[in-house]
Amino acid sequence: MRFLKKKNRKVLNLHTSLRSQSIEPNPEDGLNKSLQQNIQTLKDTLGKSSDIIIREIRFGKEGTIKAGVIYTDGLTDTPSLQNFILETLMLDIKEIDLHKKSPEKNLISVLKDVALTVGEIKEETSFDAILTSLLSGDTIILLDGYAEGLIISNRQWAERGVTEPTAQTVVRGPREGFTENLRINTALIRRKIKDPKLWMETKTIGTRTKTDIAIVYIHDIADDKIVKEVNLRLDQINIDGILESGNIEGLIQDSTYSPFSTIYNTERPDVVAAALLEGRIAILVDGTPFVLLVPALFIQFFQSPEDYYERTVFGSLIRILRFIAFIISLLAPALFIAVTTFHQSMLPPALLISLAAQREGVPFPAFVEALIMEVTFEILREAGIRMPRSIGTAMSIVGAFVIGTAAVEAGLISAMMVIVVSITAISNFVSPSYEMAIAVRILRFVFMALAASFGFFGIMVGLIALILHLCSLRSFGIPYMSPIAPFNISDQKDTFIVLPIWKMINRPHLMNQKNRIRQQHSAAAKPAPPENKKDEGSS
Amino acid sequence: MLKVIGILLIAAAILWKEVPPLLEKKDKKELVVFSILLTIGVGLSMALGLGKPIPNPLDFLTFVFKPIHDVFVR
Amino acid sequence: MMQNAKISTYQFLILVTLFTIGTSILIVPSGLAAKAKHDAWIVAIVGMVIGLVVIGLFCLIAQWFPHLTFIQMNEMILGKWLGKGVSLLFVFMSFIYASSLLFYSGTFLNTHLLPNTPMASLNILMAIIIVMGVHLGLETIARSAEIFILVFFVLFFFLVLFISPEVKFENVQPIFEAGTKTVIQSTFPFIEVTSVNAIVLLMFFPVNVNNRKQASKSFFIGYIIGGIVIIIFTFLSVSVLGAYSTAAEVFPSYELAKRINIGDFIQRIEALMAGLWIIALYFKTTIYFYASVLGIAQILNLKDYRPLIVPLGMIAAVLSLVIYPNVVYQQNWNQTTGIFLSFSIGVFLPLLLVAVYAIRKKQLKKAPESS
Amino acid sequence: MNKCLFAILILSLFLTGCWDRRELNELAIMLAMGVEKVEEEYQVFAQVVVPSEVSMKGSTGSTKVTLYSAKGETVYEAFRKMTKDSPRKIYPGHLKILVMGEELAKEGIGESLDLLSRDWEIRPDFYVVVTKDTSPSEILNTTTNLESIPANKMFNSLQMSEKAWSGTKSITLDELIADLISDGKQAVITGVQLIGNSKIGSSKKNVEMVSPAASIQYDHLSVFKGDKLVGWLTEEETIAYSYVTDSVKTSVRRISCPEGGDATIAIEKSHSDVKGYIRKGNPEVDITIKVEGNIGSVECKMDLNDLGTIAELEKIYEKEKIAIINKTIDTLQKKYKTDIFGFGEAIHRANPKEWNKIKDHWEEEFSNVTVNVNVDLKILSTGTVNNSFLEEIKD
Repeated sequence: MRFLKKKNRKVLNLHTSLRSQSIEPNPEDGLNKSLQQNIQTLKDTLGKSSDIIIREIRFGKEGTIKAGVIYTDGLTDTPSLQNFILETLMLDIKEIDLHKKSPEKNLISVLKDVALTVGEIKEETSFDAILTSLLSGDTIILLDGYAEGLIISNRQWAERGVTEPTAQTVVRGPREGFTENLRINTALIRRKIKDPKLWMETKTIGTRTKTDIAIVYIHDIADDKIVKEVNLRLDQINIDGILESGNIEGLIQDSTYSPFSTIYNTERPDVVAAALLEGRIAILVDGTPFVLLVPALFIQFFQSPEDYYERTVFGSLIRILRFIAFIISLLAPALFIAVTTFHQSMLPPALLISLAAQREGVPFPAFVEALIMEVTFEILREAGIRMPRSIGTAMSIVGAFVIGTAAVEAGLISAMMVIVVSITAISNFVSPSYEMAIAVRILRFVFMALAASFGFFGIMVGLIALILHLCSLRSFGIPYMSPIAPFNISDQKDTFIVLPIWKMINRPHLMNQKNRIRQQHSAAAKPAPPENKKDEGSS
Repeated sequence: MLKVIGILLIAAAILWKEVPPLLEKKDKKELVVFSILLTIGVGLSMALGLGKPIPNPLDFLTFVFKPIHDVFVR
Repeated sequence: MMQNAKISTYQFLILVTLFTIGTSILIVPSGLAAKAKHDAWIVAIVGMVIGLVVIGLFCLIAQWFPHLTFIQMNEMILGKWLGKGVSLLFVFMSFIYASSLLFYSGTFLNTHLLPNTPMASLNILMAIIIVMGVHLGLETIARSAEIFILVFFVLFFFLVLFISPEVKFENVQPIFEAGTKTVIQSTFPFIEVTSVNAIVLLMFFPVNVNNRKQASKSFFIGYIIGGIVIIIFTFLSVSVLGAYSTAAEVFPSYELAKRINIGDFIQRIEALMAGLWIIALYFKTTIYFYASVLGIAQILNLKDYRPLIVPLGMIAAVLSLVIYPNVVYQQNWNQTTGIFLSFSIGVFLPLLLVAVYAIRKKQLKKAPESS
Repeated sequence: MNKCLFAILILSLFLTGCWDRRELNELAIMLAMGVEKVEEEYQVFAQVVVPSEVSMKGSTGSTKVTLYSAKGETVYEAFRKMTKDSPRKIYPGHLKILVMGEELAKEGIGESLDLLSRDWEIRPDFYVVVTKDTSPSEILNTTTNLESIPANKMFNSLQMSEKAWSGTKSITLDELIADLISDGKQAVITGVQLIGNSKIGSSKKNVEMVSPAASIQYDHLSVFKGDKLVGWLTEEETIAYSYVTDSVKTSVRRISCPEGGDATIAIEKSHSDVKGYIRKGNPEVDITIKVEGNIGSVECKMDLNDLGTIAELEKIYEKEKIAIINKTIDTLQKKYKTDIFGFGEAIHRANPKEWNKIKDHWEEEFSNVTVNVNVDLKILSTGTVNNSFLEEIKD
């Protein structure tokens, strides 16, 4: 009961803040005036890391000014470093007396304001900040005699371009997917929503990985309370490393042990944009193409971006099909076990006799039979993911045909069971969201066990428990099962069916208290041929 | 015997899960009520498991309402 | 913590409906047909109308102290010790009924679905999900009720649709043969299970309902919907099975599902339809159990009712196995003692409260502000 | 915390086992059941399917069904005793047909039906038939063609003959029980006979012949008084019974042409309305039967294009029908003295007060009920041709 309560987080946080480590230099420590000293400190801190390049130069008239250019090889854009920093310093301003140019100001400011021809540049006195920037790929310039350094942002490293998303594919829809780069990802969103109210807050999480995280929302749509809650939960994180958005998800989600995910993840910018417009909040994590969306509701896992791009009727039918597939993949083996071992009276006589004939000589009870097939299938499936793609196809053929047929031939498994397990497996792939598919995979076994011991009553009990559990879940304060429970009539337009886009006047009810209207009233929005046509005809 | 062990295991599980939060909150009254009810519960299940007769509360009610019933029905 | 839960009027309406339907669809048709023969459905209609008066009484009481549960109200009106005593009886009743309903579900499953499974394990399984529901709180129960009422009405709709070809109007003719006296007499058990026992709903009505004005309306509407469902079930049972079979069957409405046969294709679906009864039974039992757990916590002035749930669930499961030695005892007990127990808690106690409130009105009006 | 507890408890429940689990290959699926009384004991027969023989793949060519039987003081006892013989527990959930022995029916069927209405697995929608001049064991022993499972054959041909011919009446258990308990209606059950050699009939040889040595046929309708068989109706009377009780779906009826020869009317629709009255203290019943049909065949000379001919045919049909129905009712009133038509119920519905007075001696009253039969036929079409080609045949 207590794992649902958020109160304990605070207590936890107190404990964790005590363990903040002191390995890195104290952030209070500023830079030293002496260049040598600074470089020495850097070297000491970074050890003998070979990718840190420290280039000591002299520039200015007669080369009087000693400077150090420090960067991380591989993370820094070397051509721009050479062209705009080293060349400027060592060649272009060789003959200019920098001191003269602005006697009142210090040299650092002069370099920053007049000399260096790069975009993002800032002064920094904290040693810690300089280290972080350096390790993020920035170039550092330190001058002898100044307790300040310049941070020049010219990060550039080998990265994947924007490609088609692989985990969530659609037939119709944009072909771009998020990449590992946070900036590209924010740009992809910004490109879709050019609204000044689209706000992006950034945080750095992870004491060692210093991962950048962006919280993206549309200020006048998203609920302030949820934004605040997201910020609060993110601020409470005190961990050494964040490697993927999954880590963030694990740290901020509402219930850890539930098989259902209360945070949605996607690699599609259009899904994120649509969610933002609905009032959801996106959490982008540097280094992963998977963006988190909160609050996530149960039905969200049944929605695919395609539903809104395809024709309405088709979208609705597909949505219903997904729910049916969900039920099949959750319950089919359980129902089969229940019917064949408890409620034979449900089967039509002809089918009963044929099933009984198939089962003649099968040594296992139906439950064990189903278990064997299901486990075999799960193994095949897991193996299929890990295998190289070319072998993966061969594997599935082996799995489906060879093992299935051979097992039936050998009389280990009844043919009907193979059919049931196959339809279950295929239905499982219908789910547009991997999270829901996994949840179903786990729960299927629970239902099978319940069905094997209590028949339909067991399944019914399981369903009641499952729905109770689902109803008790909340995602960032929003009931997980909304808008089914609590029921909301205006949100039904995008629940079991998809209404035409001109009917979607309001944003989801619970997430939006302040800015609910999406578009003009539907009477005006409904597409119709221009009315003056009639006049033409009559005249 | 298996039943008794099962009941005790379940009781232990309940204790293990319910008592620490109560102790933490220092809800003495709750703890007392909880312990009494759990004892009754375990006692009753044991009696049932071992096939001992359990007094039926309905018989008591029948006893109480019998006069009223007789008045009305006649 | 107890008072924080807020459910909407719609959710309350659904809980009332499910509570009203509850056990009634399983046992009411049989009981009514035993006395009023083929006029059982008329009795159900009359009973429902009379039941509305009882519901009106509950709404009246609920109005006085909208921020108090029934237990607290008893103490407020009748004074601390008398109030506690009466409340104890109330809690005792709802607890007995919770275990009695567990017995019902066990018997039902034992007769029709799982005859060889020991009732203990069925009751324990049912008790587990009830305990789970109450543990998760009223809001969760209400939300899941919203989902299950959909399932319920879909199943119900199909049941009615599929069974309607089997209806033989000859079975309910001649109409109103029973006579007024028999009709009125046989309504009492009906009123008992549908409306009088609804007094346990005062444990969260109107305290936990967000719109108190609307809530009374929901109470009526929910009751009427539930009543109509029972009337339909009674009518179908009598008209399809005949009055004699309806009275003879232990669970006539299940027998009804067995008769479904649409073109030799849609048939043999009664096991699926059992979901209907399990849902209805589950929610009614959960409400009884919630009322008794919360009641005990409030009588003893505990801060939280949750620690009591599991031990009480354990006791309820055990009690459900011993309170009725068999179905015959249960039917007999319901007709003799049960009905008096319900009426004394569900009708006489509220009337007593009304009387005392009328006397102490002025004194009480000041009390809530000072306390 | 809930989840943990939940898991533990569920696990403990699983460990104790699954009490009601029955694998499909542990079942002996009984499709037909026979009950007979032999020397104060019940003998119960169960025709059980052999699934592997029915399926295409594993068939070895032996019979598709097998018959088990056992004797016992009660039906239930005998039923359970069958496991002495059968390797699997008899599963009655798919019972299609129940064959009652004639001897048993004469002594009373009530007691033996109780088990069938009480057992949770038995669905009350199977047909009940009574053997005529044979025993259930002979009927259930007979192998059949086309439908290789005899129970299916019996079930289907009863259903089909009722639909297409109306000379039989399919009675399910729940209908039978409803009739037995009703005080205004008596029960009837279709009779079943074995035609031919029962010895060969029980072997596989029977189905290897084009025209089997033994076959199962439905004929006659048994009439009950209370739960005891008192007599049989002929086929014609059975059809009349079907008309009165509104159970005719389609049927065929020969009538004589006005100028000799025969014609056949195919009945497509029939609706009967039985209304009871108390006139001057005496019960009276009006039966109105509305029939719609086509001309099925014409084996005589007449001009079908003439409107008058159709009307004449209708009148002939109506007259003949009324005569048959009256005869049938007469047989029951005089010979068997049992109200199988439900006239008592009709009077009950119409006048419950008077009914309460006469219901205790309804048996005598029934014999004196005045019955007014009214049949109204409408001929809708004459088939695909108008006049018969018989008209044109040159001698």
